[in-house]
Amino acid sequence: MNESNDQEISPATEPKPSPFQVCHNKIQAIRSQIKKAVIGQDNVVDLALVSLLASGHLLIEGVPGLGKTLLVKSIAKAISGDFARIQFTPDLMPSDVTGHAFFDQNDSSFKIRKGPAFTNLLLADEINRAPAKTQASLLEVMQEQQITIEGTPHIIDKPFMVLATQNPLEQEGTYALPEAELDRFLLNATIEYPDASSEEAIVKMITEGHVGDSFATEQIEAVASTKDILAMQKVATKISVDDSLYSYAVRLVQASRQWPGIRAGAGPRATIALIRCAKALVLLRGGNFVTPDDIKQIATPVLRHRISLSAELEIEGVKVTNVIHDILEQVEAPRG
Amino acid sequence: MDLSKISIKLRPRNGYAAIDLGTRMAQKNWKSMFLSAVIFTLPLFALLIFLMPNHPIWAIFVVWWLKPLWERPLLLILSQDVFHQRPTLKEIILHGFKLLFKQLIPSITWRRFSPTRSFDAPVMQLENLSGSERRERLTALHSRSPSSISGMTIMMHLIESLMAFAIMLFILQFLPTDDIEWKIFLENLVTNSGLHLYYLLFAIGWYLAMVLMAPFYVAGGFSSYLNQRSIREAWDLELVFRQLAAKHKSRSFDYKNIIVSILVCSFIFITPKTYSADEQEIDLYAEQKSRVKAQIENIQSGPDYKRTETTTELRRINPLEPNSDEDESEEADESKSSSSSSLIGKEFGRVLSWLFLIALIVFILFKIPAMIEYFQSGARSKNEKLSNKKKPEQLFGLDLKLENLPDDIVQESKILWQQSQHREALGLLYRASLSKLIHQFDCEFEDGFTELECLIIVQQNQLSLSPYFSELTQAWRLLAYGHKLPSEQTFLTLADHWSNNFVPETSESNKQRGVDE
Amino acid sequence: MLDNTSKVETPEGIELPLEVAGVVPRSMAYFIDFLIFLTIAYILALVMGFLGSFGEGLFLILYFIIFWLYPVIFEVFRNGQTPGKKAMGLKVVHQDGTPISLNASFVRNILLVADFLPFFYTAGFISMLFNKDFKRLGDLAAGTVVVYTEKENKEDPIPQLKPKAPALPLSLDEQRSILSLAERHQQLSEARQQELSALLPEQLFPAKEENQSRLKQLHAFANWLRGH
Amino acid sequence: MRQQEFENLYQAKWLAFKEQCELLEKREPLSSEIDFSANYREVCHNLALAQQRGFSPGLVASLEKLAARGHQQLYKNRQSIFGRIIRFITQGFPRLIRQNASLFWLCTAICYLPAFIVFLIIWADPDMAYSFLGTDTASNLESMYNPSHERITENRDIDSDFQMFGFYLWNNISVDLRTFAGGMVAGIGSLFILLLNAVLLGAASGHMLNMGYEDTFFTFVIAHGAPELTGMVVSAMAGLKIGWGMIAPGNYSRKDALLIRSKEGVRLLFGAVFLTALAAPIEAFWSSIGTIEPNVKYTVGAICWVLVFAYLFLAGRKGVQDGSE
Repeated sequence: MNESNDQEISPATEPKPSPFQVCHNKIQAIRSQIKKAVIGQDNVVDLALVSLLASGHLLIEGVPGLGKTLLVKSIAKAISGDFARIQFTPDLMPSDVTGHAFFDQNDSSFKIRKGPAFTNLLLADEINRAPAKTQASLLEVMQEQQITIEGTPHIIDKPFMVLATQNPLEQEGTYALPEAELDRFLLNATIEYPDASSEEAIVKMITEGHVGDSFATEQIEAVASTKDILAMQKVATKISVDDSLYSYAVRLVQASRQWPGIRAGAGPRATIALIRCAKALVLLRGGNFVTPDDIKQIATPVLRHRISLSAELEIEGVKVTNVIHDILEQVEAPRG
Repeated sequence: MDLSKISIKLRPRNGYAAIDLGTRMAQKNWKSMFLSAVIFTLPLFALLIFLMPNHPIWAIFVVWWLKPLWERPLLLILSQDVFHQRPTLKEIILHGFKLLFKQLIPSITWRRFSPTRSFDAPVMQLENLSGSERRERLTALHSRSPSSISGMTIMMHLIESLMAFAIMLFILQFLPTDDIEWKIFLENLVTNSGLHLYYLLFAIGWYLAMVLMAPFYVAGGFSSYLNQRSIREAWDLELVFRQLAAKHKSRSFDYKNIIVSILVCSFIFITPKTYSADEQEIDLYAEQKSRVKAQIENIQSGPDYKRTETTTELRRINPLEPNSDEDESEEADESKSSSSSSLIGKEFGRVLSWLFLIALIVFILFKIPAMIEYFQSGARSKNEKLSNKKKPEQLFGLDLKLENLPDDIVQESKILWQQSQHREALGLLYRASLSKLIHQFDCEFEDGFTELECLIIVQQNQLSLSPYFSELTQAWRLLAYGHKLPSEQTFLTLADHWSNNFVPETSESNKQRGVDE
Repeated sequence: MLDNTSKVETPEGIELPLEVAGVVPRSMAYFIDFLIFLTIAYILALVMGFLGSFGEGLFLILYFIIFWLYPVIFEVFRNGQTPGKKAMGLKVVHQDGTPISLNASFVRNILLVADFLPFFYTAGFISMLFNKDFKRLGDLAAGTVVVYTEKENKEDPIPQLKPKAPALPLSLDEQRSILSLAERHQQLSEARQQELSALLPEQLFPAKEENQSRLKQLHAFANWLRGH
Repeated sequence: MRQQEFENLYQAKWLAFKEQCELLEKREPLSSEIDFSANYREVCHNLALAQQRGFSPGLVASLEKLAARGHQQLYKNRQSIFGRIIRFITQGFPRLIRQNASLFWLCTAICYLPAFIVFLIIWADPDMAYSFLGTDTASNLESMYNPSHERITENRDIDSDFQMFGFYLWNNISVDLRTFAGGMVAGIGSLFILLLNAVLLGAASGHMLNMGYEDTFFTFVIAHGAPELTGMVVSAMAGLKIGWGMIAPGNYSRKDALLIRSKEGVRLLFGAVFLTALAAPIEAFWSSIGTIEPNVKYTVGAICWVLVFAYLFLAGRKGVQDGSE
C-alpha cells in the first residue's frame, strides 16, 4: 500500500482554509518532520499517523532492527508527547507495564509508581515474547485506556497509542496472542527493508558523523501538541462518508467471512475500523470526503490481522494479503 | 494449637475428590506413616519368615490379613495431623499398641473384607463406638454415600497387587538365573511347583507394595469419612462456628479434646428419623454388596492375573527384540495367514491390496505436481486458481447492461438535472460511459474497481476519450462522495460532450482517436 | 492448608482452581479405556481375519493407530476426554488450565510406556501417588494435569426471611459459613442445623427476639449478608 | 455492594456469557457483535470481587466455573492441525534437524560406529556373529537371505506385501516411540535401544557378508534403510533430548527442563515417525521384490539415501515460519 495517484487527481479543496485543510497541513508538517528521521518507511509512518488520527493502536510485524523505536520517538517528538518503550521478555511482569503501589517509609503511606504505560506513545516491543499474563495487562490498558492499581483507577493521558511489534521469526518461546485479542489493534503494518535509495540516505546520514538515533530525533521539531492531536482526532471523525461507502465497507468485511479459504473472517469491529481509518487517511492525504479508494487502500492493514486462513490455503502457502487482495478485487466497489 | 490452623481445606467434595485429598494428606505424612507401618509389621513378617522359611506366602498372607490392625496407628497419625499435632514416634508406638486390641476379633474376621474398611475405621477408632451404636452410626454415614469408597478399595488393591508383581519381576531381572522367563515362573507359582525363592521374592514384593500403599489407603478412607461428615453434618461449618464461639467466650476454650468432642458429639442428629426404614434396607444391601465385593477382592488379590498378562506381552514385543528381527515374525505371520483365512477372503484381500497400492501410487503421482508447484511458487498458483474460479461472468452488479440504459442518455440526464435529481443525472452519464467503455471499447473492469481504477484502465488503453472521462469521473466523485454539486455549466458541458465521445460507433471512435476536447 | 486443587493464575489476574484428579479415578478411567481398546481390537481382529494377509496387514496398521493414538485422538478432539475419562468425569488440560494441544497429548500418551516401567505402570503409580498434582511421568513431561470436569453445581436458594443484621461483626470466613449453612439447609437435617446454630455464641443474636429460633435468625442473617 | 445487588446487576451478563461459552464449545461461531474477550474479562473482574468480598461459596463457585469455561475458549489453540503437520514436514522438521545438527551427528555416530566396529569384528572372525546375534537369529538370517531360498527368487504376493507393510509400520514406529520414551530414564533407554539396533545391524551385515549372501541382504535393506535408520537416529535424538534435560537441566529446575526438552523432543519424534512411516511402504512393496537386478536396487537405494539427506539438509531453507509449534 503506497500513495496512489489519488492526490493528483483528487479535487482541489475550497479556497478558504477549512478545518480539514488546517489539520491536513498540520499532519503533513508532522509527517515531514518524522520523515527527516525515519527514512524509507513511508508506508509504516503513514499507517502510524492514520492510527494516531483514528485513536487506535498499531500492530507492527517485521524483522527487528528496522527503526521501530526511532519511529515512535520521532512521532512523540513531533507531537510533543511522551514516549515509552517496553521490551517484552518472558520474565516481564504485568506491574512492569502498568506500575504498582509501594510503601513509602518517609511519610509512611502508599504511593503509586506509575509504569511505562502512562504515556502518550507506547512501543511494546515483541509482545509475543511475554507470558499471556503480561500481554493481557497491556491489552487491558489498550481497551480501557485506564490502569487500575490497588483498586484505584488511573486514567491515561490522551492521546494514547500503543505500537506493538510481533516477532514472526522466532517461534520458540513465544506466546501467541489469542485471536480474539488481536482485534484490539486497529491496524496491522508490516515493516520491510528500505529500498536501495532510502538505504543510501540512511547510510549517508549515519556515516556523516551522526551516529545513533539521537541525531535523527534531534533535528525533529515539535510542530504540534498533544492537544492538537486530540483536536485532529475530532476533526477526523467529521470527514464525510457517503452511504454507499458504509455498505461497501460492510460488503468487504462480510465477504471476508464468506470467502472460500478463510476460516475466521473479520468481525463488525473491522467495519468500524475500516471507516475510521479511511477518514483518518483522508485527513492525512488532504481531502474532506472518503472515496472508495481510501477504503480499498486501508483495507489490507485493517483486515490482515483479523482474518485467518483455512488449512488448505495455509498448506499452499497462500498469504492473508493475497486473499484480501482477491476480496478487494472482486467485491463490488460502489460506482454510479 | 489453634483451630484456625486446621491443616486441610474442608468443604463438601465429590467422592473421588475426597480420596484425592486423602492422597495429599498421605503425601504429607508419608514418612511417619510408612515408618510406623514398617515398625508394626516388619518384626512380625520377619518372625514369620524365620518360623516358616518354606512358606513365605503364608507369612505375607498373615501380614496382609492383619491389615486392619496395623493400619490403626497410621490413622492416628493422620487424625492428629489434621490439627497440626505431630506425635513423636514413641507416642505412636505406645498409642498404637493400645489401639491394636480395640475390637480385635470383629476387625480381623467378618469386618476384614468390608469394602469400606478404611472409611469405617474412624468410627471405631476415633469416635470410640462399638456394637449397635457403631452400626447405627455407620448406617447413617453410609446412606447416600458415594460408590467411590469401595471403588477405592478395589483400585488400591489392584494397584497394590500390580506393584507386588512388578517389584518381584524387577528383582528377578537382576538375578543371575538362567531361566528368568517370568511366564514360566508364573506357571510355577500357580501350580505350586516353583522354587521357594520365587515365593520369597513375591512375599517381599507384596510386603513392600503393602507398606507403600497402606498410608494412601488409610488416608483415602479417612478423608472420605471427613468429607461425608462435611456433607451430612456440615462438619466444616461446625469448625468455623466453634471457633467463632471460642473467640467470644470469656473463658478460654478447651482445645485439648477438640477432635474427640467434634467427632463424637453429634451423630444422633445426622438424618431425619423418617429415613430409618430405608436405611435398614440400605444396610442390608450394603452388607450383601460387601460380601460379593469381598469375594471379588479375594480373587483379585490372588496372583492369577490373566488380563494384565496379555497386556504385558503386547507391550514387550520390541524394546528387547528390536526391529531387525522382523524376518522371523514375517515367517511366523505367513504361516499363520495361510492357515487362518478363507480362500475368498484371501482373494478379496488381494484385490484390496492392489487397490491400495494403486491408490497410493495415484495419490503420489497426483500430488507430485502440487508439491513442485508448492516449492516453486507456492502462494500465487493456488491464489490464481482461486480468483479464476471466483471471477463472475456478469460484469457489474450495477445496471450497466446496454439494454437497460435509456436510448438517449444525454437527453435523459438533462431532464433529470432539470428535475433537480442531480445525482441521478450525473450518475446516469457516468454509468452510461462505463457501459460503453465495457461493451464498445473493450475495457476490462473488475468488480472491485473504483472509479479511479477504471480511469486508470481507460488511460492505459490510450483511448481518445480519456481526458473527457477523467473530467466526468472527477465530477462524479465529487458529487457522489464529497456531496459537492458541480455547477450547471460544468454539467451541461459534460452532457453535451458525452455523445461526442461515446455515441459514435466503435469504428468511428477509433478514427476519432487523437481528437481532443 | 492441604487441598486437592491447584490454583492457576490466569492472565487476567484471577485464580482458577483446578481440581486435580488422583490415582483412583484415573486408574478407573484407564481401565475403562483399556476395555474399550480391547473390544475395538477384538472386533478389528475378527473382521480382518476374513481378509487374509491383507487383513492382517490392515489389522496391524489399525491396531497401531488405536494402540498409540486412541487417547491422543480423543483428548485432542473431544475436549481432553477419552471415553473412560468422560465416564469418570475427568479431562486433561495443560497445567495452566488451557485446553490440551496435540503435542502435549502426544507426549503424555507416548510416555505411558515410561510410566509402565518396570512393569505394570509402577513408575506411573508411584509418580501419581507422590506428586502434588497427581501427575504421572507423561504428565510431568507434557505439562498436563487431569482435572475433574466441573459439574453443574447450581447455587442453592436460601430460605427467604426478613433480613436482619447479626449483632457481632463477622469475618469473611464466618459470613461465608453462615451463608453456606443457609444454602445447605435442604441437605442437612433440621436437628443438625439447630445443633450447629446452638454452637454460636449468645452475643451474636440480638437479645430481644428470643422467640425466633436461632436457626431462623441465622437464616435472616444470611439474607442480610446476601443483601435481600 | 451486597451480594444480591451484585447478582441482580450482573446476572444477565453471566447468563449471556454462559450461552456464548456454550456456543463456542459446540464450535459454533458467535454472533459478530459479541466481544467475547471483553465479556470474559468482566466475568474475571466479577469473580475477583466476589472472592474478595466473601460472597457465598455457591456464587463464587459458579463464577469460577464460568471464568474457567471462558478461559478454555479464549486460550484455545485454533490453528488447524492438518496445515501444521504439512508445514512441519516440509519445513519445520528439516530445520529442526539443522538446529540440532551436532546432536544429529552424535546420534548418527552412536548408531553407525558401533555397527561398523561389530561389522569389522565379525568380518575378521566369522564365529563372533553367533555371539553377537545368538544362534537363533543367525540361522534365521541365514535362511532368510539364502539366495536359493524360494522367496528371494520369487516375488511375494501382493497381499502378503501388504501384510508386511502393516507389520513394519506398527513395529518400527513402535520402536521409535519406545526409543523416545526410553529417554525418560535419563536417556539411557534411548541409547540402549539405539545401540542394540546398531549392533544387530552391524552383526547382521557382517554375517551375511561372510556367508556370501551379501547381494540378497543388501538389496533388501538398502532402500528402506535410508529413511528407517535415519528415523531411528532421530527418535534417539528425541529421547536424548529429554534425557539430557534430566541430567543437565542448566538454569532451569529439573522439572521445567524436562518440560522444555520434551517439547522439542516430541517434535523430533514426529519427524522420526514420519521418516519411519515413509520407510514402511518402501520396505514392504519395493525391497521385497526379489527379481530385480541388484544393480537397479543398489542405484535406487543410493538415491533413497541421497534424497533423505537432501531433504534433511536442504528442505525449508526458504520460507518464513515454522508451523510446528
